[in-house]
Amino acid sequence: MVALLGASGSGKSTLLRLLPGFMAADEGTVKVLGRTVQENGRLVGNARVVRRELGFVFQQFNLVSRLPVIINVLVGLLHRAAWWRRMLMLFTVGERQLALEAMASVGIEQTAWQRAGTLSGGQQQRAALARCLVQKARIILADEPIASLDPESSRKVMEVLTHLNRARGCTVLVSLHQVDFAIRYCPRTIALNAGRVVYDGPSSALTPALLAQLYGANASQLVENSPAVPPLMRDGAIPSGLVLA
Amino acid sequence: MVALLGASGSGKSTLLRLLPGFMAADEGTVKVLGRTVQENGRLVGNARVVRRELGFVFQQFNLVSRLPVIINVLVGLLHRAAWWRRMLMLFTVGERQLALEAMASVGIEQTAWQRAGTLSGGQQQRAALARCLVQKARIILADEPIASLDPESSRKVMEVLTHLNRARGCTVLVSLHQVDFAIRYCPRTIALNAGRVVYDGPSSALTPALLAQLYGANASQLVENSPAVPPLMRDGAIPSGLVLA
Amino acid sequence: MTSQPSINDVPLNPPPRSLTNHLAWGVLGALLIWSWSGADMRPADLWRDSANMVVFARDFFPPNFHDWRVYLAEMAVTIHIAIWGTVLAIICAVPLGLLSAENIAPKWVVQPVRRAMDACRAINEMVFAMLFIVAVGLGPFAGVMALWVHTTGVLAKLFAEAVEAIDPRPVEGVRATGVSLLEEIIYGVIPQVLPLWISYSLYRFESNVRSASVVGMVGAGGIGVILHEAIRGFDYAETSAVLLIIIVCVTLIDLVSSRIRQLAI
Amino acid sequence: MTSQPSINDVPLNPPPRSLTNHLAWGVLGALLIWSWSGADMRPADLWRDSANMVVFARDFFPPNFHDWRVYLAEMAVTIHIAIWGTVLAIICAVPLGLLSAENIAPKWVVQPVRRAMDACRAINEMVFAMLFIVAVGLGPFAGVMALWVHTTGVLAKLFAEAVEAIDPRPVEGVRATGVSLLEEIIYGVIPQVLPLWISYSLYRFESNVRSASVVGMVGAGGIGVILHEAIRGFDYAETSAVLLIIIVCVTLIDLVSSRIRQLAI
Amino acid sequence: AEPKELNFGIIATEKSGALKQMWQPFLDDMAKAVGVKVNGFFATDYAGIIEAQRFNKVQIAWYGNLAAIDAVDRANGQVFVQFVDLDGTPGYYSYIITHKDSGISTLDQVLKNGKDYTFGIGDPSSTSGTLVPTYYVFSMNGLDPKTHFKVTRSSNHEGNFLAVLNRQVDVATSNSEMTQKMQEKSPEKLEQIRILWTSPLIPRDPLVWRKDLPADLKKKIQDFVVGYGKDDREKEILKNMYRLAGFKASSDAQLLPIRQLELFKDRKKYESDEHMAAAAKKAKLAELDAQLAELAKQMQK
Ligand SMILES: Nc1ncnc2c1ncn2[C@@H]1O[C@H](COP(=O)(O)OP(=O)(O)OP(=O)(O)O)[C@@H](O)[C@H]1O
Ligand SMILES: Nc1ncnc2c1ncn2[C@@H]1O[C@H](COP(=O)(O)OP(=O)(O)OP(=O)(O)O)[C@@H](O)[C@H]1O
Ligand SMILES: [Mg+2]
Ligand SMILES: [Mg+2]
Repeated sequence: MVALLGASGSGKSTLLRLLPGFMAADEGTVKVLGRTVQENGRLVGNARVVRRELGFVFQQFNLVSRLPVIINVLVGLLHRAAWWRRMLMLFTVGERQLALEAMASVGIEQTAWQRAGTLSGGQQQRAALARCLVQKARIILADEPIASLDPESSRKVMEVLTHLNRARGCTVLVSLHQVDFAIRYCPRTIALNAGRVVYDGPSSALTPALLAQLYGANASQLVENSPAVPPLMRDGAIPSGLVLA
Repeated sequence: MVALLGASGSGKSTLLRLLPGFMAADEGTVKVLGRTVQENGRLVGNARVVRRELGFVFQQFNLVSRLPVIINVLVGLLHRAAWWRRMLMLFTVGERQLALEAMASVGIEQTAWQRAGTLSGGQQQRAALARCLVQKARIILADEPIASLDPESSRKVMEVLTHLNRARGCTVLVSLHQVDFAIRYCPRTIALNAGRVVYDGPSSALTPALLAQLYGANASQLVENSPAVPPLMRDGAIPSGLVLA
Repeated sequence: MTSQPSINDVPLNPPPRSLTNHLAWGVLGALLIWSWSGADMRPADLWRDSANMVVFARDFFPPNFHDWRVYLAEMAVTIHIAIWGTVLAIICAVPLGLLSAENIAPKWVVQPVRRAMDACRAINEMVFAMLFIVAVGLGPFAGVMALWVHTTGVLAKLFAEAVEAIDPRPVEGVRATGVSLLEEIIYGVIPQVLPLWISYSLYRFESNVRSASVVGMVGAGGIGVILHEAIRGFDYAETSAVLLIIIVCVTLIDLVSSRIRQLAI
Repeated sequence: MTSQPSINDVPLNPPPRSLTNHLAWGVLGALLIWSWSGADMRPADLWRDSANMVVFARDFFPPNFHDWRVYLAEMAVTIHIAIWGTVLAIICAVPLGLLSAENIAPKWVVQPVRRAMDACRAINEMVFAMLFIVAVGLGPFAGVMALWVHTTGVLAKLFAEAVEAIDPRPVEGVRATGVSLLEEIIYGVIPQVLPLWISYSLYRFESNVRSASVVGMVGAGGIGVILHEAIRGFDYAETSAVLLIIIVCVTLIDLVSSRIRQLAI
Repeated sequence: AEPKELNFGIIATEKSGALKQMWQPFLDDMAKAVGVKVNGFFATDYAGIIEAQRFNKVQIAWYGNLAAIDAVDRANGQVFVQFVDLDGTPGYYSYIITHKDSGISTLDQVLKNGKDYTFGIGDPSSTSGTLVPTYYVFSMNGLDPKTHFKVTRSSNHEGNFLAVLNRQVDVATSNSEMTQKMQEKSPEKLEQIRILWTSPLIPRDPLVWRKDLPADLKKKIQDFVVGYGKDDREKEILKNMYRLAGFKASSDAQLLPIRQLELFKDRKKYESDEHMAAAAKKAKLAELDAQLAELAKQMQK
């Protein structure tokens, strides 16, 4: 379970979107699970096969707002359904049950037949996660999956991801803004600044200096009379005891 | 400066959207600055005049993705521009300068002429805030304005809001998920649960029990084997010393 | 704050427009001017002799509904032909439209399909009508076939351009689960474009109901032909009766269209 | 997890469809069946005598470009008329389209405007052509006016339905700043619908270029009339030359259309 | 082989709905007389009917003279009868008309001072609107209607008639069917019109059948059609159909004068074609001249 940190606009989403080939890199090769996804800006081979193994939670949810939430979630297990049922938007009771359970695990099962566009921001975010869950992917890429969630829901979502990571051996790469969550749930952290990796190592070794470099350096030039870094930031030296395994 | 807390889906956005009349309430009267906005589900009087005085930062940003960021921001001061310039999307140098400054204050001035749709999530969120800033409203309603922001940018945004509140006497109502930010920046907190106000008082008086009721009660029924509330949540009894004024 | 270098780096003016952009506007302006004289535009004449228009229009009142049974019967014929012409066209236009949308199909598919659709629209309906007359003889069926080809050309174009204007994010969301292109379309694209597609289909149905040339050509009768002949016979009172029937019909289709779109949104 | 009451409360089946929904499908099915015999559908005949079609189509080759100078000159005439007919229609259709969009204008404005636009489409172009002939005489100008009215009716409808399908959030974002409805439209609606509007406008321009009936009626000539005469004179080699010119023209318009839309997206 | 049914193509010059009702009794009688089913198709354009006849989808059709030439040449057709009007005239006339107040009272004025006037000519394929007046009025006088006037516009009969009524053009072509229609609908309008020139008689429309119909069937049809209109019922039906009195036997020879006009028109076209190689033009003109001579010979017979 790896956290991806970095200031807003530092390229976290862009990095994640490169992996399943949603964007073409200017150069270089992207490999996932030993398969080449893209090479020097061209998609290579069968990206579909890789994408099946790769769950993705988008920062802007990317739900189909005119379809019911449960259909949005069921899209996640489409690749395992019979072809003729896929075409007709027909799903077996078992599949629907599975989708409901995934939704229940993030706490939105009551909205199942609402149209996705009518959900609150946090509910949409969790619907996107549920879609990713039913997919049973071997790698999960989650772009700020807890941005619009309250602390308790965030905790639950992170627990779900941790569970997947531990019980199913699923690799989880999650971009985060809340450093405390990163430290608590992710043993390893990758930090980005202006598109380059500036740190890759255990989360417990993250220093205030590094965090200041990550967020502060960019920041100081932006607001002139910025007050001194407030107490929470400075005093809150990362409590390494909180880091989960 | 008032914080609006509540679990995801508890009705924060809905409450905020009632105020400028974007949604019609089933019943009751909504008054802003002494003017009635809606009464029993009907918009009353001239909502435009109220909306001018009311800055709004949407949870989903609601930017026009095909227009450059700066034009999106300039929309905020449209109501002060001459009518013929409004029609033609022409803005004076002074206006553009003002917009750039607002964008600079939230750290996105470099993206001015990019199309809004190409910004990163956090940049779009700040663009929406900049639009609200140039509007020079007397009340600002911000729906999770720091959800997609890194800690340093979040701090900066909250500073900007606090500055408006103190220096310009602008009322700021901001919905938040990070309780620590609420406590630090907002003297007063309103908490929602399933659409009803369950707390309205000084942020410093927020108790762990109340927070558990807000987020936990809903939560416990959702994930069965939810582990005990993790240390950060429980031990982190709200450090009232951190609360700003 | 204004004295910071970073903010002064940002230009206050939009990036200058490219030369091609200026050129395009220039060409458009030149075209308009060139066409002004070519189209013999004399707006003043319109006012000067507008009294003639009143005289002419007065002949249309009151409408003469004497033959309304005939009109309704012919309306039915037209609707029969239009329904099948449109339904067949919709069935073909869905795949063809998707194949000619640049954000769905690869370029080497889009270009030939688009050109084929251009040809379907460009080739006169009379040519298609005759093509089918020689195979199936005079009668409504030849009209159905001719309308079908032409309508497919139009709908495929309109469908494709609606698809090109969609929000790509939901589609990406569906794509991320590793489904095939077809499922991306069913789950990500169609729900977004459905209201527009419905609106186009009913618009084409409506204009097929109005279309007289093909239906007349194949000897199937229809309300359009009646109208044509009423105009040519200077029976303006009857013309206005037929027109009223057509207007009612178009209005009905328009109302149905907006109802269906509301359900689909 | 499955044994929890909360999750069992949630139905596994979608909420049942309303009666009207079922009824609507029933009506559609009935219409299709009723029209099958009405439209005299005989698909088998199409195969049986398809050899005739080949014989007929063979006459079109090779195209006879002998009179290409005439064709190009007439094409120019048609384009003059189509340009002004379309440009005037676009100018009128923008406000009228907005006024007939239910998410922009109040219902008591939408309904009358929509009905007026229905009438503009439903009333035959020949009637308008004659109406303008009596005011401005035979010639291209009468054709421009007739195309203008009809095209306004079509474009206003299409424009309105594109507006009804927009994403409401950006509009709300603009509205939140307390601007007037007009500015909401300029800043929130138009940027979203512009690609579709451009595509509709160029589609109508193209179909005005193709339209022969009006231009022929007002005595302004044009490529459509030449085509008509070539077909009626059974000069299929010339017909196919004219058709090729029209196809090239339609293709050009289509290419320009997709270029412009790419700039506007 | 004996066809099981006969398809009868009819050019819809009246409202086809009404036309159908008016023709149906005739078609029914015909079916009874010849013993095969007869289906009527009312098309607005002859091109479709001719192509259908070419591929034996239509066996009998009613055409105008100009279209009948195409039917005979392309569609294996043969003229077998022609209409006879109620008033007994075997044809109709082409006119050149002007408004009473236009100040034009003779054709000579038009021919002399063409540049003072605007002119409305018929559809290029119209016999009475274009072909006949072009030949008799202009070509015979060495003029070209396209260049003789200040402005020349081509429209259909209705457009031209309206344009003259509203003084939008000074002179236009028309025909006797048009004036007759006007006479019935609004005689007061017709009174504002002055006829400057009347053409020689244009023969009435023919019926054309496919040559390859079985001989006995042909005979049955011919007998039925020519013999139609004996009793009052049949007379009434004919009157409803097209103000007809009946039919009289005819042949392809009926088309000869029209063919002559057509060929003459072609000849003019080639003559004035600047873009044709001189040799090719000469050959073409020689060919047309030969055809014209051949026609003249046939006309003698
Ligand atoms: N299509 C695009 N065209 C131009 N610039 C782009 C495009 N997409 C992203 N960018 C730019 O790339 C940079 C990185 O964006 P990215 O979305 O990866 O940031 P992020 O780290 O995810 O930020 P956040 O935390 O705010 O979501 C931003 O400055 C953004 O403006
Ligand atoms: N148009 C609508 N139709 C039906 N239900 C709706 C609609 N809009 C909102 N809701 C429901 O109202 C509830 C409150 O939504 P709201 O957006 O106010 O929540 P929120 O407190 O802002 O949550 P979050 O923190 O996730 O943004 C949600 O359960 C949502 O599903
Ligand atoms: Mg991002
Ligand atoms: Mg919300």
